[in-house]
Amino acid sequence: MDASLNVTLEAYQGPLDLLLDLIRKQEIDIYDIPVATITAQYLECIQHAQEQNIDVAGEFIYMAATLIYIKSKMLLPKDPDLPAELQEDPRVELVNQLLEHEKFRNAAQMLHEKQMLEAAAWSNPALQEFVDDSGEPGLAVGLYDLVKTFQEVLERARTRPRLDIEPEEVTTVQMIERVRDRLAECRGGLPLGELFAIYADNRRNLITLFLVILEMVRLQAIVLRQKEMFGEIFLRKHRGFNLLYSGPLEQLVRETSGAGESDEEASEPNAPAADS
Amino acid sequence: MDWKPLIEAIIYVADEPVTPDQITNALKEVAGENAPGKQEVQAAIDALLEDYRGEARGLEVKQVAGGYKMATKPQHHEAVRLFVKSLRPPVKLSLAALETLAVIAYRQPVTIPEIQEVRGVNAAAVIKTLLEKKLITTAGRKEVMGRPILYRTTREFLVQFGLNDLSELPSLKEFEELNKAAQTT
Amino acid sequence: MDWKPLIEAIIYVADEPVTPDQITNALKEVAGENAPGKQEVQAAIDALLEDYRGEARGLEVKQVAGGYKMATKPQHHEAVRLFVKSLRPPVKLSLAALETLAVIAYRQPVTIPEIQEVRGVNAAAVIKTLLEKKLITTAGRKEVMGRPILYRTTREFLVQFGLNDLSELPSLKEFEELNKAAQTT
Repeated sequence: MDASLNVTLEAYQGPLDLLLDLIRKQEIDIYDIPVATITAQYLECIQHAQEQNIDVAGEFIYMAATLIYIKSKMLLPKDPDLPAELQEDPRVELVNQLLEHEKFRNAAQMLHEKQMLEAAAWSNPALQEFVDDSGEPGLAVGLYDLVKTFQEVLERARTRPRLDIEPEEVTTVQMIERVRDRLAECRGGLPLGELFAIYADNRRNLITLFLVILEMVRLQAIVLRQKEMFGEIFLRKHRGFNLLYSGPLEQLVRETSGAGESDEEASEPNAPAADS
Repeated sequence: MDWKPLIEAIIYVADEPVTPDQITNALKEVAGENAPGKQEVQAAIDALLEDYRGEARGLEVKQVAGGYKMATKPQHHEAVRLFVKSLRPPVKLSLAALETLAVIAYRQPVTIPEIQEVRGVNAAAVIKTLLEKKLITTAGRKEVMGRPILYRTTREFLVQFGLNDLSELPSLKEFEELNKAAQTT
Repeated sequence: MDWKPLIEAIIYVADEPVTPDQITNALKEVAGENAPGKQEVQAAIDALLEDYRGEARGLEVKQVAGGYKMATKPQHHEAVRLFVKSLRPPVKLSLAALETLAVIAYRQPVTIPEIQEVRGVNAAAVIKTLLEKKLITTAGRKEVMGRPILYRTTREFLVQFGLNDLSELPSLKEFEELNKAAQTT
């Protein structure tokens, strides 16, 4: 290869880049590429890279094959029956691709310049002085964030150590505390279904939760409301709600009912049986 | 040379009031020997203040704590506040909310326990936020124990994320390919 | 009434380019019946732009992404940089990323296979970078086999590159002529 070309493969984005550079540096007419010469130079570049143990990407090899294919096609005799203007030039497709690529290479250069110019200007909005901090902190997100986040969640779920523990069995008192605290945080009504979704994670807890809700109704700590038939049932605080905070819950439950059958702490030998 | 434009740019950009000394030093670094002396700087600052005085300008340069600072004129504060309020804020979601939304989007219809299974944390509070922002809605109940409520994304969700329908959600496989390609290069 | 001072204050305060519509609406809230119409607002904006033009000012009001934005004039960059400690690092993009961005900007909405055709190399890794920098976003799917995702540039792209809208991009034809000119010289 012409030593003055001095082309190293790493400097190129891809085969089109390399090819374009070979053509432009030698001031070759792009519409009349001497395919044999260019192919030889191109192959030499790749060979040179391989000698230096540089991984040559598949795209470069593919382009080499394309060039050799074009070269061989050009050696074929022309169809004598076809008029000259209908003779297909095997180089046309590659030339169009090169020209297209060059346009975008120039466009990239233009974008680079615009960006440099833009980066040279500073903005200092005084917005902060006028924003009240009522908005919750958060991120402005787009679709890409959504997908990426889901991927991260799945990845975390995959790598999360799994502890296979027996399902937690919640006592009546603990269950009352949970329902009470959840309801306390809640301004309006709490959908019953949500409570079951969260706390009834096994059959035993399902029964405990059910009994606890009945118990709380009986204590007039809550009321249950259903707006329409088969509609969602809502829990709401009732006048006895504060009673739930007034003292140890064991006392309250024991005095009033025997729902404590699943309540190990409360079921001491002398505790009243569940026959009230 | 007229130093006023440069001084204007410096005062505009600074978050804190800028003292004449700071300006003089900065100009020394930029202009070297040709830099203006302290008096020259002060004269330029005074001229700048004069430019901003008067009803024709919505901004002012004021002297605060021994330095100079740019600000909107007090008489426009009310209007500016109204403008800032009217800006439509972008979709703001906490990371927890975004995670939950992502799980719902890809697994819908889905129940709270199922979401928690994937995320490993309680999701109930975040569900409420997403319901309020109308990004998700209920979709009946799942016929399993406790008949938990099912959730799905809404039309508003599609609008906010620029989707025509759910089939336009990129598949995880498609994004994995982007990730893989990014790692190998 | 002269609305220019108020408009100046609003543009100064906003962290995103402000559109004439936003300004008109904000003034409606402030002034009610006396508020200026759209044309009057535009005239005031134009007068404001004129005020900021010329060497005597260190700041400029420019039209970006369909709105107006205040910034220092680029020629004061060095001096200003000395002053700002927390440098907002400009988005640095590789040549590969810029080329891919150029293809997307001119051919949008466009799929990855289509981008690769022009660039002759795999574009997936670069797409990921551009998505992360929010310079591009997805734009549905193309209704061809495999329903590949379409990509387009964002408003952030316009802001980062100081473009008012996509029509401000020089036509590809101009680049062709550039090539021809380079060849003949």
